[in-house]
Amino acid sequence: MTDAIAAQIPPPAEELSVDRWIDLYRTMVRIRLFEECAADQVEVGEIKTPCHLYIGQEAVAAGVCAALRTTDYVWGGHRSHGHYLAKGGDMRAMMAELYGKRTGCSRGRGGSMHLIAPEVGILGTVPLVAATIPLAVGAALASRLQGTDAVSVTFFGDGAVEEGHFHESVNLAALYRLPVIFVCENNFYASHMRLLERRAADSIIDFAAGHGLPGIRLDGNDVGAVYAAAIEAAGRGRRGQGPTLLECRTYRWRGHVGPSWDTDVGVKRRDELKDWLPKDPIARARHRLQATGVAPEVLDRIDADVRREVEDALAFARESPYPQDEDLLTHVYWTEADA
Amino acid sequence: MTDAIAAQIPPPAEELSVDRWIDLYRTMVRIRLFEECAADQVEVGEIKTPCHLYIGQEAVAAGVCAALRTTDYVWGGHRSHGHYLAKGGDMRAMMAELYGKRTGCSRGRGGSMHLIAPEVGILGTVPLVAATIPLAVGAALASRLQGTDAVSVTFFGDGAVEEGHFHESVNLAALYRLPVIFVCENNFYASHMRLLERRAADSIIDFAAGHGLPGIRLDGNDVGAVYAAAIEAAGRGRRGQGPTLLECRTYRWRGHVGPSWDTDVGVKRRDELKDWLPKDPIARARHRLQATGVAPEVLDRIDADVRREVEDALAFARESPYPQDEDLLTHVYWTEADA
Amino acid sequence: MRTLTYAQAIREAHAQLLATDPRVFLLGQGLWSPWYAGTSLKDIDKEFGRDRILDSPVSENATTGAAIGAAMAGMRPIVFHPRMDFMLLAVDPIVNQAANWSYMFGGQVPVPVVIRAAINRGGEQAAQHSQALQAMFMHIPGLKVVMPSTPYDAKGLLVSAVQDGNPVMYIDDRWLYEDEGEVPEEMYAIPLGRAAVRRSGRDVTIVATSFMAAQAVLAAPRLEGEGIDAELIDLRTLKPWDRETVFASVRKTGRLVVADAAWKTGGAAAEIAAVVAEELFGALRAPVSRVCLPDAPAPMSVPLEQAYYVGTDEIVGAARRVLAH
Amino acid sequence: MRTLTYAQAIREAHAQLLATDPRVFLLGQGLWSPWYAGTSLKDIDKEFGRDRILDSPVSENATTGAAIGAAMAGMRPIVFHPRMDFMLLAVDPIVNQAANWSYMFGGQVPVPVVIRAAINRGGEQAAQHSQALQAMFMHIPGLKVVMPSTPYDAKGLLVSAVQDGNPVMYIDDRWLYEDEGEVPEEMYAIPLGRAAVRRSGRDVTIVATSFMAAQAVLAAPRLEGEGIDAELIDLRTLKPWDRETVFASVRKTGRLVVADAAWKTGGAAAEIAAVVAEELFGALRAPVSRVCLPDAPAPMSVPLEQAYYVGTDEIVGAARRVLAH
Ligand SMILES: Cc1ncc(C[n+]2csc(CCOP(=O)(O)OP(=O)(O)O)c2C)c(N)n1
Ligand SMILES: Cc1ncc(C[n+]2csc(CCOP(=O)(O)OP(=O)(O)O)c2C)c(N)n1
Ligand SMILES: [Mg+2]
Ligand SMILES: [Mg+2]
Repeated sequence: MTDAIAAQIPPPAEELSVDRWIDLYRTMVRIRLFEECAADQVEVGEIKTPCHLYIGQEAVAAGVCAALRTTDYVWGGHRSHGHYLAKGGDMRAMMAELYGKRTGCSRGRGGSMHLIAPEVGILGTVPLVAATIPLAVGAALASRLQGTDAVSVTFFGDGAVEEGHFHESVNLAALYRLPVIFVCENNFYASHMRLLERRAADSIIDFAAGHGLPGIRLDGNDVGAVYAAAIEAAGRGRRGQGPTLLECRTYRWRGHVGPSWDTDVGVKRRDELKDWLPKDPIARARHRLQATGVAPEVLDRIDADVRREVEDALAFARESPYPQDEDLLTHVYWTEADA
Repeated sequence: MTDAIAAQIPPPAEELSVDRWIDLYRTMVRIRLFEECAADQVEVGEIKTPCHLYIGQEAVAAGVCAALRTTDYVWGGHRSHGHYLAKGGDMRAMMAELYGKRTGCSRGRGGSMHLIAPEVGILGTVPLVAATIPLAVGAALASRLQGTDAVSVTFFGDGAVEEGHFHESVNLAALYRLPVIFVCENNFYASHMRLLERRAADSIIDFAAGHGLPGIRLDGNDVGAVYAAAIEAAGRGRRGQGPTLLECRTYRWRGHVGPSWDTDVGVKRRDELKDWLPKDPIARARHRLQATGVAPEVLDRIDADVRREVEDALAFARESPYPQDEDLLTHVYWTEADA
Repeated sequence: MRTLTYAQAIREAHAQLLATDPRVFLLGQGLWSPWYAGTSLKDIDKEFGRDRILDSPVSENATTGAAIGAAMAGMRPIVFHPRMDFMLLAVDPIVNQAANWSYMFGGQVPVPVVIRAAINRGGEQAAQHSQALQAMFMHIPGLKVVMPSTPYDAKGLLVSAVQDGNPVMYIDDRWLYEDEGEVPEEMYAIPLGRAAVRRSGRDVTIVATSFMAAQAVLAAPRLEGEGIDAELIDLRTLKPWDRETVFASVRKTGRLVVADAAWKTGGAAAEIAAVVAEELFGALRAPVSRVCLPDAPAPMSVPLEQAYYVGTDEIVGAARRVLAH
Repeated sequence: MRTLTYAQAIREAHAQLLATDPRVFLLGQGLWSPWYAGTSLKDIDKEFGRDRILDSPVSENATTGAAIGAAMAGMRPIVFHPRMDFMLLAVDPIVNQAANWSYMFGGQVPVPVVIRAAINRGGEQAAQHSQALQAMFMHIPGLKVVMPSTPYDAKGLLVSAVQDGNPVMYIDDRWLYEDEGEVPEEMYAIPLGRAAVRRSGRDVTIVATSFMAAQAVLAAPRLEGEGIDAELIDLRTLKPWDRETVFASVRKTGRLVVADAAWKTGGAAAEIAAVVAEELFGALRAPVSRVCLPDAPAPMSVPLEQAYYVGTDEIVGAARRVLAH
């Protein structure tokens, strides 16, 4: 990190309230348990759509989205179950989508890699790497032109910065001083490829200087730190001070796609996992909450509530009907009837 | 410029010999006089193909190409008359190309924006902004795989860094440590748009840190400085030390396209021109040569020789035949007969 | 009625849309330039301010993507590509994103974006500054593609394109910019998907797109002089195209020429020829004849350009041929 | 003769090319992965070293451009796109650069690059991971496009593609990877532009591409059972395509089905249908019938996928229809 950038790291945020910490904890648990359940259903073949699990990275979605309002936009990619839940997307609708059901959030046309929840500002997540980054810039431009103070957040991986349109987008946002938060979830892999097999240096954050916007490198497994940085970045955006680049360093526990623990890149990855498992963002949050005096039972109750919510979503998904043949050719064009 | 980058600026090159200076001077004069002649022919309508003149920027092409060998590659764009001549392209063939003649370097199918001289390592210049940057990386990869030490130089403008594939290409070259010299000719404009109308900061050189390669910001009107930096960068490439980014700060005197002095962006540009005209790279080189004792007549003789060369090229172009209808559909596919 | 040039009509449509709909804005290269878009956007930034008229960096992918994202967020952007060739850098946002969005998400988020691309060829610009690539986009479900040939349509189709809830590619041709025609002062919309019969005739149907539709208008009197009574259909919208109008005409004439100034193989004309040959098999009295560019990149030198481009002569020749069959 | 799967045949072609020609190298995403390219490149990096087998960053434009540049500098690169959808980010280097280069510069610098794109669909992957976009490239002068349907062709066409002096798009289909067939051990080339007659017949010509050519082979016995004697032509090369073989067949049968598992409007099938209807107007005894995907993005949910994709049933149905005419 160059000095110019280090200087832009915000001052430590004021201490978060316990309630806020509990919210963050609950969000992370909802993501974790939803995905563990989905993983099981993939394993047994009930879910067939390719699922890229977010387990291990929950602090990023939870921390960033806690800093947002319903009217703010969130954009994601192939690994967006967490973004969807953290921003307030309906769990049943997502589970049904994974089951390819008509009640799914995308009506059974998208699957895990295409999630949507317009009512909470998620206008779509899609699996083409970096694809929603320019869209996020456009939504921020819309906010500006509409005179709202909505910010637009794009979540993407360390692989996405290799796509040229990442750079084009950051430049546009910086130039027009748009309210965008670029959240790079650096989990050090793009499928089987390690970061340093794809770039000369671990220097993603240095692009902030090149593009002329503030950049902050963060421990992406520290939900409090992510939250604080996102509050700062969202504030900058709302005040018309332009975009921010956040690099959240984290790690995915499972394989690139599918439920299993990732061994396809060999022994090294197994060693890394050993380092990263203890950094579990949920365990850390739990530890911290207990240290501040929250009783374990309170947290256990949250866990149990979430477990029930996930079971309910699963039952809903299973019981829902499939799309019918007559749905096949609808919505190729949008019509007023869709409005 | 961040400190990390400043530190990578090479030590001042050893003093250049007078002969070398004279060569650099001659190259610049050849470009200048060729283009002034071409500009006149555009003005009177003899040349119809769109011409983007390089006048004012000659030190960049001259300085960089003097550091290269015939077997090295040079790639350019829409404004490449200078690159072509500096690398050793045949002047007659280029003038004939501007005239749309069969004897043109591209056989009358390319015009000013598509120049080629394979015999001296120019495999093509094309006008899509940034288009040849990835090609240059590919040629460098070819050198590596063929076991040669040829370097590959790509000339592009400050506008080209706004294209995502500029970034993709720099990353590839840095990752594979390829012998590429990325020469950004920052003339502060992309057609009518000033640099700071297109990016948040005058910070192109900072991309070097992001991509993990050395970057050097240079006075692009100082042919000696450009030459020294190019020698250093070419050496790095040949030694397997990877690519270099050179930002050569310069200014074009004429309009974005066509022969006239550029007024389409208003008064400000006229003021800037007033600052830049005295920085004329040719006048500076001449001054310096005279200061080291070279007699003005020696330089005048060079000028006169070049003037004759340009006149000869013009006559050649005028006398050459046009392509015929039967040429229209040849070479859509390359065939062994072309080899 | 008042006449305007094609370029002025485009400009007027932009201005009226900007004046009446706060959701409309422009993004793209050359919007602040006096010459990039010819006169089709002259001083539009001065009239509507640079907040809504955003000249952009040289970043086709991100500007197009940003327009698409803004459309999803409730705006009605027009993203401008001064040459269709440059737009090839934005095929991902257009084809993978904008075109699929409605379908992938069950119609929940419309993408009312207009992607304007100018065909700008000739003048010894050569292969990378000449392409007419409508066929590539006509193939893509979810997109609409319009190509006006008259000032009247240039205005009305832009209005419809902006008012439609879908991604619409609006392709104009610099060779038409100075053509004059009657254009109402008020804002009006021309339904997408509806062709215009420019002339009715009994002997041969000429279906043409854009520049070739204008050339066909010049061809008709020449054909008439030879005793050939041509019916001229200006397709106007390539996707979805107006089968009914074309079918009705071919049922009458039994003969069809399709003229599209783009490469022949796999071009828009192929689709029209194929559909007519399938659907009106019995009605066709001669093989369909396509008037297109040869399957070669655009050359540079004027003599080669002259040999390369097609126009009235080729339409006349094709009409003669299908009648001679 | 020895049999291989389609994927194994692809791998063998790569291996033999790499072993015999030092100019050949691979660049693209997934080359070091055990699963990205299915088994079609299994352990190829271990056999030939990671200097020549370059797995790459997620940069479709620059990797494709780099392959093109390397080809200009004397190499014979194969750039790999594990999905055709991703390759849309590389349309500029393919269409604007590689395709135009020979023409623009009068044949002085060939671009012997192979652009390999896999069609990878089904499995509830949805719209952005399903596309078959051959038509977009079939339209572009200067490109060649091949689509093998058998293990034999998968090998031989890759060899020819690499040996050709032009940019060749090699499109393989994951749905064919496990198909088995006889494949000679030695390296052999299949001339580009030559179709294969898979079965000769008198009643109807079925021209098919890639996966649909394999489906047509399954359709033939069903048709035979109904007394329909179909001639099957596997196009193999889409650009330039083999008119002579197709024409000879249609002259005999008078009836044509064209099957291409891509969108119908403006698809490859349209060109073939249009040309045959133009050139063999008198010989066609029924309208051409196209078997293609509906004009909609690929859906996700299995029941919708089943309704969406076409195969043997649709070919059989089309053959019946053209015979019933
Ligand atoms: C345009 C495009 N190219 C390639 C792919 C294949 N692909 C899917 S996910 C992925 C890796 C992405 O890595 P990263 O951005 O770091 O996200 P992560 O999977 O680590 O969350 C790749 C290359 C794709 N989906 N889209
Ligand atoms: C892909 C593409 N987009 C847009 C253009 C139009 N265009 C031609 S030159 C130019 C400006 C380039 O500026 P810069 O790279 O700084 O080079 P300069 O003209 O200053 O030498 C633009 C935008 C183009 N030729 N190609
Ligand atoms: Mg990653
Ligand atoms: Mg410039």
